Amino acid sequence: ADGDLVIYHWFEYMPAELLEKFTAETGINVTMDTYDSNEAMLASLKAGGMGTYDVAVPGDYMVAIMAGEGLLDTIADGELSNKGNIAAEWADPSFDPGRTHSIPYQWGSTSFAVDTAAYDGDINTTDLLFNPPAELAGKINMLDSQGEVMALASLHMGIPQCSSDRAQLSALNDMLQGAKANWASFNSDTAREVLVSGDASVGMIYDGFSAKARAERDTIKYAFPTQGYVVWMDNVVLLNDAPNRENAVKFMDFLLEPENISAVSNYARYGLGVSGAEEFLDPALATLPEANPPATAGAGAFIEVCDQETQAVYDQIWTNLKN
Amino acid sequence: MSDNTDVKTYAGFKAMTVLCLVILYAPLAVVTIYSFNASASITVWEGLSLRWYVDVFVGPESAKFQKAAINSFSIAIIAATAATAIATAAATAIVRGGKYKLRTPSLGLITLPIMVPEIVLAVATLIFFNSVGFTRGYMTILVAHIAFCIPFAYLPIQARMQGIEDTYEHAAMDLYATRAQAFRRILLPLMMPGIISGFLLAFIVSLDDFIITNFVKGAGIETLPTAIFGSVKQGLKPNIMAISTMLLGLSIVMVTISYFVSKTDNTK
Amino acid sequence: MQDTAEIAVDVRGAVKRYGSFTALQKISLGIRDNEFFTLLGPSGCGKTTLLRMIAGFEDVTEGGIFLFGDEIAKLAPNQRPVNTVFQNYALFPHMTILDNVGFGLEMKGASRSDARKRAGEMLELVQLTQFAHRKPAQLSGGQQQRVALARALAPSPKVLLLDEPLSALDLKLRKAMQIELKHIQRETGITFIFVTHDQEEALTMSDRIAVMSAGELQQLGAPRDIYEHPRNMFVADFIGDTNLLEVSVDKITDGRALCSIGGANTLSCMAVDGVDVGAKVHLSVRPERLTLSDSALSPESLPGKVVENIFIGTDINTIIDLDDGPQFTIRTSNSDRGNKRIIDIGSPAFVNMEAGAARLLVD
Amino acid sequence: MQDTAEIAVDVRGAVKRYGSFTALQKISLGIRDNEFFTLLGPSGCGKTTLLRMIAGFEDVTEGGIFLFGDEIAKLAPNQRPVNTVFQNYALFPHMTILDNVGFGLEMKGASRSDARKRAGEMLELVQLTQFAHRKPAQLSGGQQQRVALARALAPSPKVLLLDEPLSALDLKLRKAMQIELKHIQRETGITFIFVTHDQEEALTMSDRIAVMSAGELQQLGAPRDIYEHPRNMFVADFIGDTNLLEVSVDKITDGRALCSIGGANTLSCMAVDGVDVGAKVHLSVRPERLTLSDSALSPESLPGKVVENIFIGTDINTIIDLDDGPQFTIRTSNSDRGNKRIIDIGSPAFVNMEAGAARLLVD
Amino acid sequence: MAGGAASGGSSASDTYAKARHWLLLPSWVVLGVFVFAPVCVMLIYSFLTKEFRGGVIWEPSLAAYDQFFFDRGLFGDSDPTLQWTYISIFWRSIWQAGLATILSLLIGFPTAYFIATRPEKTRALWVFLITIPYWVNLLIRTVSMKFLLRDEGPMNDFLISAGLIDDPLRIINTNLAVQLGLFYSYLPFMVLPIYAAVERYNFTMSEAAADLYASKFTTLRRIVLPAVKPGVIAGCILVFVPSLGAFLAPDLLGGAKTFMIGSLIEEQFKGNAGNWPFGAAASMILLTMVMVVLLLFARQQRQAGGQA
Ligand SMILES: Nc1ncnc2c1ncn2[C@@H]1O[C@H](COP(=O)(O)OP(=O)(O)OP(=O)(O)O)[C@@H](O)[C@H]1O
Ligand SMILES: Nc1ncnc2c1ncn2[C@@H]1O[C@H](COP(=O)(O)OP(=O)(O)OP(=O)(O)O)[C@@H](O)[C@H]1O
Ligand SMILES: NCCCCN
Ligand SMILES: [Mg+2]
Ligand SMILES: [Mg+2]
Repeated sequence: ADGDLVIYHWFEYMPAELLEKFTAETGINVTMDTYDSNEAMLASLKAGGMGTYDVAVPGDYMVAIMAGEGLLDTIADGELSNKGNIAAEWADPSFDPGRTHSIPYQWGSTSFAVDTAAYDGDINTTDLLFNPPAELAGKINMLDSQGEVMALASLHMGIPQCSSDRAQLSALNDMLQGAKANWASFNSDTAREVLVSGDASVGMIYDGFSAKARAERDTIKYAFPTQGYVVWMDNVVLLNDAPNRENAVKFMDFLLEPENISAVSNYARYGLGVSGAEEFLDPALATLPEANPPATAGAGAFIEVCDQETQAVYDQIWTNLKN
Repeated sequence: MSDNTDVKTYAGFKAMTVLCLVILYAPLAVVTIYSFNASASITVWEGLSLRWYVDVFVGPESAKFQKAAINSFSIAIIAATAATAIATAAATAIVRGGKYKLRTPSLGLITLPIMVPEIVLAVATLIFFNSVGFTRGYMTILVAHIAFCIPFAYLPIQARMQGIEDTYEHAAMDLYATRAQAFRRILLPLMMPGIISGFLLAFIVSLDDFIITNFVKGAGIETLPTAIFGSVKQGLKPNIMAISTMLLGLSIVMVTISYFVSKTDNTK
Repeated sequence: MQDTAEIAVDVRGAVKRYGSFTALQKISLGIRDNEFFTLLGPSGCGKTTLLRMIAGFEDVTEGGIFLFGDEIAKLAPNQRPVNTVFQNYALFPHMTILDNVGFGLEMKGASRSDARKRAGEMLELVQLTQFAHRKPAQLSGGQQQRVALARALAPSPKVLLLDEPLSALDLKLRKAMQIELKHIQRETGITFIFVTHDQEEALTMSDRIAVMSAGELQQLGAPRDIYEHPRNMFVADFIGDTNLLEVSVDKITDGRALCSIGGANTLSCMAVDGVDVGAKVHLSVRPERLTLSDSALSPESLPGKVVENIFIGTDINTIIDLDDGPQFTIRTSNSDRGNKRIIDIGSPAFVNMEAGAARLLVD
Repeated sequence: MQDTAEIAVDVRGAVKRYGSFTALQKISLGIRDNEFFTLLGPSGCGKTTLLRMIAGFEDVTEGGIFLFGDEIAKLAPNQRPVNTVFQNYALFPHMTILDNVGFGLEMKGASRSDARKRAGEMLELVQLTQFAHRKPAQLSGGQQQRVALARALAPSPKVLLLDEPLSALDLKLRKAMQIELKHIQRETGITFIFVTHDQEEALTMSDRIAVMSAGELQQLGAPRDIYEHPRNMFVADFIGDTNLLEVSVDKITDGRALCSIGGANTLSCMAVDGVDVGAKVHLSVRPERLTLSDSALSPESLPGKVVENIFIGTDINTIIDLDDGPQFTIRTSNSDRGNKRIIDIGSPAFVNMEAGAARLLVD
Repeated sequence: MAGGAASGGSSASDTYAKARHWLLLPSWVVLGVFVFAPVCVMLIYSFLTKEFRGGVIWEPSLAAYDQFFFDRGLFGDSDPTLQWTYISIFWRSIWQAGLATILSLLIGFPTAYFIATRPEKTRALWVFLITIPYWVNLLIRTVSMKFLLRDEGPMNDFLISAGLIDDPLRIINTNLAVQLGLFYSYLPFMVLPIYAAVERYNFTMSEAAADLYASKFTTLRRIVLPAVKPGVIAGCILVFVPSLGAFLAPDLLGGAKTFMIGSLIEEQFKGNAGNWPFGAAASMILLTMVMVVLLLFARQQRQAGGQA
């Protein structure tokens, strides 16, 4: 083998065949560890993970945070031969202006899915998570992911994501504390499994994941709440101190090939960020109910990065929630 | 003997024992049974099949589990061997070293890893490796395992050694053996069952460890428990049940060996 | 045994302290070559300690121990020509009987086959040839005892140490082993240093006995000497049954002391150095040295009343209260001769003492 | 003790089997009220088993056990008016001495203060009042033994069972406790059933002794009866030392049997039922019933040669080989009278037997 | 009796006294460097300043302990009041671990007693049966438990098909599930020391009690229990201490929803929170609690040893 590549990646987000293909093409041996939230990935990298991984796949806001923390390496101009393949709308995002650290991976949304066999009311409201009807109490799974839960909660309350208004923050805290009583569990990696198995009737989930759940249990329906929902773009970033920097760049180039990144979308059921991929994509993706919000849906919102002082309060609210 | 005269027995205790065994074995039995389920879903029973055992070896996750198994076993063998050697030396010093100031602190240090809650030890080790700048990887898992396996190897060895009266060594020396000869010819053979159970204990504990390994493992290095944990986080899958059942079988074999070894006397 | 016999083990002023506790206080004694020497004393008196010092398992705190004239206290156990039969045998449980017995020779450098050959001969000596290939656990206590003996004898030590080797055996077996041990000692001529707390065992087997108590040597002598002429109260009381009386010495004439023993009763006995007129000391009379009679046989006969006759098989112990005096136990053989002398409970009777039977004790 | 005395414990054909192993084979015996009754036998003969059946810790496989006429076999241990002194005392280690002694009374329903009062009295009886508030571990073996006794006596049982209560004590203490136990038994009048494997202890203390072996009753009788008239070889050999000779019966006349004992040597003794002319049986003679002489004292004196004189303190055991005959042990008191009769090793000597000393054994 | 003092006590045995320091060296090095030193470093970290998103700044600070004990409001500027959040996590852990311990004791004691009263030959087999599950990977056992307890899992299926219940018992993701999981994980730890104590217990004492007219229940209460108390306490500690720091059971069986100490600590390093000093401080507090329990136990054992 011509060296190694160590990827730090979300769980169930990379088709094994694609890595095999990469290895076949380059002779590079790939090792992959997985995480289940942006925050967990950050924590683990800071707790000794740096220097052991080459690339990671943070969501939009986390790219900004990691860059701010100095965890990301800069990809020099011309290093990526396929950089031109990046779709125009993702070529210069606010979280990584000029794409100096990252390339697009997948984009999608986060809200929740409902088993309509267990609940036949209107599902397009965040009330199902934060103010559920009695019949759903104790059958709700939340993602174990601070950014997404707090963002969705802010949408539910109709307040800004990085509010510094004490009244709003206290209300948010109280609302979450009240809602928690109805939740069965915090779990990201089993988000699909609990819905499919019926252990949960409502589960916070990503759209593609929800599509996969629906394939196994067709009464599962992804919700687009009128209050709005979270949207995100995951990106492959080059980590500082990458033990195999060169291979990491090769990998990024590999993922910028439309055929390759399409394989991810076909597998994970999310959107992609390169141009010229249409011919490789599963046509069913275009009509996925999970990717096509109804007219009633609220606006999609990216997770925002708060300043340190504000973030401290949100961290405290999250801590209160988890305890 | 009737309950009337037998002052030792209490009615109902037997039932409790049976209950206790049911509680202990029910989950394992259920997993074992379901590992033979032909269905891809853990919720439906579709008849007997070895499908998931095959899957463990050739299925999509087989490479991951094979690597994890190799890591687990190589770490367990090295760690248990090192821990057993260290523990044997320490037990000799503590049980046969007379009275001295360092004796109690040494005993304390050796048993420290079992007194400190595992999560604390895991965190401490993580912080430590981080603060001294050790890159986490195979080696960090290995040294951590050697360290926390020591008490598990030590306790059976010490117990065995305490059961061996020192008159045996005295008799050997009385019969013109040097200290080293007395150790090799007399003490070591007599201690062997203790050493073997110490090794097996350390081996299993290492093979079993999740929390500490999870904290100190490096990128991409999995042991069976962390690999299994990674998988079950996304839901219990039949292939995990198959792996669990195989590990269960292995554990049973190991304990059985250790049980018979500790019972065998090389004295009969 | 003459005093000129060569001294095998010479213990000179040996002291043993464990921290602040003194287990042995300046013991001096010479053990002669070829003798069957016994250390006798109650539990905790220091017998094992002394033996272990000779064997080399304990340091000598003060003083020295000499083996045939050479100081051995500084030699490691594996360099002393002394072997031990341990109280619990300490047979190596993982080795066959043959290998156990051959171990010492092998360690001394003999080849395994030579060691085995000699071990086989030793097993013949103790009549265990057919058990050569068993492990110790497969033998009975008495057989194990004999293996331990064979193992210790195999390297032909100059001195053999035996720490209560018979105490774990039951009565019948113990008696048989006593005879066998004594026999082997005579045959091999090896000096035996034998530890026991059983006085009858010591009396039966030994050439000489050292009686110890609380880390001190109380008396050293031949069995009969010690039994019949105990030097002090401890020895008199520890060895055999005796009547121990508190007496005051009234008069000493011609080497004989007249002692009053309570009431109008007096006894005369040999005077001893250190006991003067007026002294309040103890006097010891063995029960078998007393006889009963229904009338006074001599002016020294003591009058009293029979309190109890205790049948003990070979003998009958009669308890008698002297008129205004102490209680005596009199031992009478349960035979035709003896039974004639037994007197019924409650009847008046006289106690008669053999000349020289009473002995004044210095402390 | 008359035969008409009330029977306290009546064991009727009691059998005890553990699986296929029969520990007790149809034992029948009646233990009289107020008597000191001893079960004597070697280890494993079933003494403890019988005691435990009486106490109620073991079921009776067959037969019955009656306490003052009532069958008790079906009563649980805590319902029998019988208390036990356990061999290892079984004191409750976490309770004070006082609470230990009071426990039985408390269990019988007495208030704690009443129980303590009576416990205090019991402690007085065994002279341990000052230890009332100690824990058992703080007492010596002998003191613990007395506590165990006080505890068992406190609820005033009708029968007291004692399983080798003295075996853990050392010689001196054991002798003292023997006297104390006997004394308490007399004072309280409680029936004692006492287990021991020490024949001297049994002989000294008991009103009657049941000798057991291998689960069977061998002989039942008063101590002297058993010692002097053993019914069979087991009893003769087990109780005391004896010369056991293989003899063949040559002639029986006038109730006397003439037995040849090897070579030209013959002995005459009382004939017994079941032994006819020509029978090859055993004959038992106690060593203390034999005397030595340097010339034949009677036509029945047996000639031989002294092999050894073993000094055992109270006595001297002389071993003598008869000319062409068996070996004899002769016990001679170590007293002036006795010592006169001692003959040097190697000298010829004659063995003389008291009339009636030899006893033919049926098996 | 004879020969006892000198030969018996292994504590005084000193055959290899000369080599003792060399023999101890490897264990000192390995444990000193990889166990003792890390605990010390952790202690230091607990007094450092937290970095914003994980990591530490080398500035001494009591913030971690302050955070543990004092509540300064959502915004960190209210007057400090006693912080209940973490205390209640600890309290909940103690309580969960305590219930698991009691549950283990209730089932473990009769089991241990029963085993100890089996004939000697079969005893080892019983012990063997009790210990086997312990040797199965804790993770696997916890997962098995989770599988068994699921709303639609085999246990509910069985109970429903047996007609015992109509609706599945909702056990998974509850405190009860955590307790059951802990109980299940550590039950052998309860059984073994009690077994050892009962096995050493001299049953003649029970006979003596019965002989002195005590009923069976009284005998159990007044004689057996006090005698085996050290074993019972040891068992309770062996179940309680690991339960206190448990991490898998709350995570897998409790739905990661209610924190216990273990998950709280883990969260500081692996999860969203990223507060190392606080994680170190919580670890130190847990460690201190455990050490106090162990010391109390050691003292109790010494006292028990002194009177036996
Ligand atoms: N290693 C030791 N440390 C402290 N004291 C000791 C040690 N070994 C023995 N002793 C004490 O020394 C005294 C003599 O002990 P030793 O073993 O010689 O007695 P013993 O005469 O052999 O008794 P026994 O008949 O019981 O075997 C005892 O009081 C014992 O407690
Ligand atoms: N529970 C049991 N199961 C099987 N056999 C037993 C049991 N208890 C005792 N025995 C056997 O019954 C026989 C008699 O035992 P018992 O304890 O009554 O002897 P003992 O006369 O008291 O002996 P010792 O003097 O050694 O105490 C022995 O062979 C013993 O092995
Ligand atoms: N399954 C991975 C989802 C990623 C969400 N950002
Ligand atoms: Mg018995
Ligand atoms: Mg000794």
